[in-house]
Amino acid sequence: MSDIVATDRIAPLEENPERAGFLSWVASVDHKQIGIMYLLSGLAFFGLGGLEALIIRVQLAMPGNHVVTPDTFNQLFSMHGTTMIFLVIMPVMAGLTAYVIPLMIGARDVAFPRLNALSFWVQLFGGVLLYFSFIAGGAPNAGWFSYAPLSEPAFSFNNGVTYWVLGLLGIGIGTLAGAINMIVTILKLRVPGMTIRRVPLFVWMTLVNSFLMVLALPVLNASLVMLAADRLLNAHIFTPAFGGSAILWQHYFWGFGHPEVYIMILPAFAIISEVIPVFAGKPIYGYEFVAGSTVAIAFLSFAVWAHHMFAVGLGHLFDLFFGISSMTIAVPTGIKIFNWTATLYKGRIRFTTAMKFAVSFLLMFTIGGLSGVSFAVVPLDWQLTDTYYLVAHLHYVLFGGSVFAILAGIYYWFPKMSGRLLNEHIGNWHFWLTFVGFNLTFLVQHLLGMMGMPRRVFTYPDWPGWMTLNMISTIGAFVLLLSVIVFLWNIMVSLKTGEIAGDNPWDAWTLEWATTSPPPPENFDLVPPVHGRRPLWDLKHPDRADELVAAAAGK
Amino acid sequence: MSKSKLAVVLFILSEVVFFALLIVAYVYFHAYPGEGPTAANSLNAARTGVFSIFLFASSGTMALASRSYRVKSGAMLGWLIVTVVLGGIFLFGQAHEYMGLYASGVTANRSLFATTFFTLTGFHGLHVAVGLLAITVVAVLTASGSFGATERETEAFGSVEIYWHFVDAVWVVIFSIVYLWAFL
Amino acid sequence: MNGAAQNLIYAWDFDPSIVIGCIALLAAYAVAHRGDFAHAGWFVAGVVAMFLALVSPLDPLSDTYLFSAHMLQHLILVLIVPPLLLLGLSPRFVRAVLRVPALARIERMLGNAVVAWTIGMAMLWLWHAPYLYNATLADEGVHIFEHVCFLVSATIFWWPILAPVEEVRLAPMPAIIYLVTGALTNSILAILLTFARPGLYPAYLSPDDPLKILPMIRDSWGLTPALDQQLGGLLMWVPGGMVFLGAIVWVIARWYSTPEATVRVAPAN
Amino acid sequence: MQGVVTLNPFSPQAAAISHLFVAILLVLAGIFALVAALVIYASIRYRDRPGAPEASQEFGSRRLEIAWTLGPVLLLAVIFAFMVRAINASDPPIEDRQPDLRVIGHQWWWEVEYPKSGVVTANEIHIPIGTSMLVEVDAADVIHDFWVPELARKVDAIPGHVNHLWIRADTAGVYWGACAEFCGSEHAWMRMIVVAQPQADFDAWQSVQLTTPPIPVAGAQGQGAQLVKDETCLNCHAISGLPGNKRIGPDLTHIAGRRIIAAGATENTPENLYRWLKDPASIKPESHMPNFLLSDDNAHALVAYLETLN
Repeated sequence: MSDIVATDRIAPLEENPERAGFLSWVASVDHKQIGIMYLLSGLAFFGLGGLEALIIRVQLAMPGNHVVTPDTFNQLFSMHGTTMIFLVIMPVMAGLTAYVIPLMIGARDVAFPRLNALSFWVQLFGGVLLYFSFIAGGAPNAGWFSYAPLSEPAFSFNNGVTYWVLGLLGIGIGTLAGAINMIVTILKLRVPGMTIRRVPLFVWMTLVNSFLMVLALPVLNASLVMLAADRLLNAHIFTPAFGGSAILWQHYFWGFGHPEVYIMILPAFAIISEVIPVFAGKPIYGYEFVAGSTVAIAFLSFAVWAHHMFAVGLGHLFDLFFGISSMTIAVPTGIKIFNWTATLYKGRIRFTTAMKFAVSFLLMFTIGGLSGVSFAVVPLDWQLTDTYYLVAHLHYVLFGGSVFAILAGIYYWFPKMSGRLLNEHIGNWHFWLTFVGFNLTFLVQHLLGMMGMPRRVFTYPDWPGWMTLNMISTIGAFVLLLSVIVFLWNIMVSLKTGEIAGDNPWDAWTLEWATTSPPPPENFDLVPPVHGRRPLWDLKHPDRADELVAAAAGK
Repeated sequence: MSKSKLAVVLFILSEVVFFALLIVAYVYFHAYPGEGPTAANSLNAARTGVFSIFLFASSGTMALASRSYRVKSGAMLGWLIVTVVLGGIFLFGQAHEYMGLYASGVTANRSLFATTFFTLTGFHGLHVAVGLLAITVVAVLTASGSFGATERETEAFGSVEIYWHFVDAVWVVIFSIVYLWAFL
Repeated sequence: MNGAAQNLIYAWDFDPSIVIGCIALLAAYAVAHRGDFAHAGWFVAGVVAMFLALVSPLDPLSDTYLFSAHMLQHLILVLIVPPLLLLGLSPRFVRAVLRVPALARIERMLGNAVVAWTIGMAMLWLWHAPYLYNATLADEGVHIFEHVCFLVSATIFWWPILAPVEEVRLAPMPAIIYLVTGALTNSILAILLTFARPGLYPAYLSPDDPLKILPMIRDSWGLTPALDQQLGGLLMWVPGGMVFLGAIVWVIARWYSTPEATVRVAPAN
Repeated sequence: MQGVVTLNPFSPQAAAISHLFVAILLVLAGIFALVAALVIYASIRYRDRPGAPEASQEFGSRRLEIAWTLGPVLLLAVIFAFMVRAINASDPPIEDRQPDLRVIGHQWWWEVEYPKSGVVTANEIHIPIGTSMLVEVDAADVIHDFWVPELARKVDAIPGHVNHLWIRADTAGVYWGACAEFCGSEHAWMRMIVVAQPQADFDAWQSVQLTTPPIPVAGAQGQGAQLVKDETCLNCHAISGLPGNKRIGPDLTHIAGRRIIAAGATENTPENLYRWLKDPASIKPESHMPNFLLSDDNAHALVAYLETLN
């Protein structure tokens, strides 16, 4: 039996037993261990970010509340935003891709294993440096985008924003290195037979997303360098009082900021494009269109940033053109939503917890996307930006979108990572608690925003209706806390007594399900041949392999 | 294109965006300068032009080193050393210019021109220094005689070469925007 | 319709050189393709677009009055006409041309992706330098030379993407990077134009008014010189970007529609 | 701010936005209903239950893809048309007219000037009903955002980048506004009110604002007037008739006539004024108003004097 398809010919990873235990994790360059470390660090920061969110919600439960002082409140929501974006969603997505991509393309490891470890540790160092600010005089308190004059030394009374700048530089460099590593892995280490047009959608979207990171993160690094010059060398690039320009910071930050939100949602699309077809039992509907619309979104994401600045008063012309380009992004997003929905048609849908999260992603992200379109319409943005309507929109897209997709991804790939299935019964509790808690917290915030409650206020006047809505939102936040506890419990229980998963618990068709769970250090001994987009399906149903069906249909 | 060459090309793509933003900031504040020293009254384009020629020459010697590496003519070590020396002279020129500016009171916070100038040329100098370090490593490996045998080392040398040509290309743009444009 | 609008609508100038040029182009196409008119539709559309851009009231508007009108004219000449012309060429004709060794060598030199990209982008940036731009406004000869430069350099720029012959074209992935970096360069120039001071091209500040439509432009349209320049920059930035996006989607669609060469690999068990 | 302010406008500009908002909300709700119906129907109809048919392996249909590409494009084109109309209606052009009102955002209060008449006040804007007032919005320190939802759109107050805004109220009343761009610790208490009144009342109010209140000498008010000088209040606040014209703090010339103090933190009553002077942090923690550790009777004297300034 010839060795069918040898994976990349580098020497097998040197295995020295005495570096077992904790040191084997710290010194590891195996993409699987690094992926799990990404997930664990993301989970830990998710706890911190969630705690900050809880304190914010408790402070806002009643008008005139004195749970925290105003400056502490500002530190909390700034850190909540920065943590959830840079230390939870991006690392967890990086962790999932670092773990799954080499398996999906039949490779032994990523292109540069040591660079993979470096990018994790640099990114973690950035996160720890960011959190060190709490005990070093005060966390950043100028919001997750630190608008210019407020983040300048003249108006900040602690060096929190300096920690924000240096922490984000670390995270930016780490993520950039990870993205370069992922692009080279996908382009160079695919198993022969898997041409770039036959890769699973998860791989294609990760490739497009990594290109987005390579082009967007340097924009962040450059703007942070200039803000550091302002803060550390007391230069005046962004201080209007000395000739600088506050609007230049907004242009620079949102030039990174909007591609950044797509860096957070594209991996969510990638996970959903894998989970829904598997549990619907049929291939993704319109593979080419979903893949093509991803490239269109990535391209458009660089041409829309000024919809964050409609209220700045750059001129009607400017707002009009950016209104058009922002609305255009709704088209490729719409294509994806319709294609996922069409994948459900005439399927045989198994509602495992992963599928429940994926289908609820469809609904929640549609609400978030549609409220996003209302911001692309310039006059509405003039009324609704910087209100709780915006807070509701961003949480529907980030929590209802990325976090729901992450949870779907974790329930989907946990068996492959640990060899045991996550308990479906507890999972069901976890899903419904998350779903109810999320909607309870953020649906009412649409109304709060329409009633005129500005964003980032540590308290509000006692006007009719405001307290009840804020109280509902706080209750929802506690239900979410409960759901996270149930999730952690599920992980603990399943790691020890979960059902043994075997190689392919979900009867899926991508290559990672062709090896054992958890995979051996060298991932594959025998990689199945790849003729279409669903290698294991072609193996299991040779008569109904994809290319035969496609040829018959005379596509 | 080999793995490490592709990685360096991607890294260069990100560096292009990074420098593009620093240049846009410089250009913006060249159009709307606040008060304080500006490019016209504090830069000496001729002197920096001379040092720039050294940097561009180092790109040429790097290409010669790469050619001699391909034909295995053994002259590669010499060319690498010349490249490092030329790069070093350029860095010396930059350091000398910085000292002159500091002496005449043009520090990073004196004016918007000074801040963006030092940020832009400072980061380019950093990239030149890192490049010199990489070339020195390749030179030492070549001197030890074991370099050039395996295909991975060819990739590695190819990546260093591309990176060095990129650093020179960036200086062409920076030099023309910062120094030449100031006197146009 | 008040006087000014009427003047503008009737301001067509059928400059003989343009009319003859377009007819000659169509005649050359007809002769060269001798009946193989499958792709003729694209080519004719390209020529018509060029003709309209150069002859319609858009031309006098862009020559003397509005920077944004001039930008619209150039966008048509750079991003619309060359792609249409290239799509109009039939593969058979292009292969016949490439059989001539001299032409093949020129194509290999100019068609090289890096060279083509640099020519296209350099020409774009060069002609926006205030010194050269003002020269085109002052002297009609320079202006015609500029238009020819744009048409030729844009055709070279689009060649590696839209050449009808498969083997000359760029592979899909490099083609996407080619277009994305092209769009980036186009956008940076557009950003500089949008945010530059209003007086970048002084001729537009106070144009002389042969058609008596300046009051209509300044008041009813509300296009002050500052707004006009911002509109020009934005036209190049967002619609220009959309054309590049269209090209990227075209490349992907063409890539996914070409059938996959199935690589026979020995079965696993 | 009573009820859903963005949906019950009191000026043509706000009405243009509100009507567009209602229309767009209905369209978006329709789209969501469509997607939700499709998803829920498919989930129920094709769920895995014993005896369910095998999943049919479809790969997609080009016609359907083009349908749900062109569909959204057409819909967006329609929305775009309405958007352009609403932009001009909700933010009419300025045509280089002298502003009737200058509003300057400070860290955590609004300075209001009437350039034409020379009136200077704080956190309280009076406008005649039915007439459009051109407001020039600027900031003195960081970026703020001037937003009165019922009367107009919001516009950022950016130091070094002056913005203009039309404000108008068709019916008399008190309209609350707020700072909508995060500007530091007390961003929550940087509110203002717009008092729309008939032209006659507005003129009366303006003439009162222009008078210079007499400086009392006798009794508690006299003692208060003297304290204002001794306790260095005039280093930040300006009271016409007293030396100095500093604009670091709000102008207090006619403070008694205002409805709110501390930019909306509390109503303007003698008790609140007393509590504010005794311990500003109790009402507005981390505000720039220092605690002068006034004795009780000094505080009462100051309040008595300030109550005369209306």
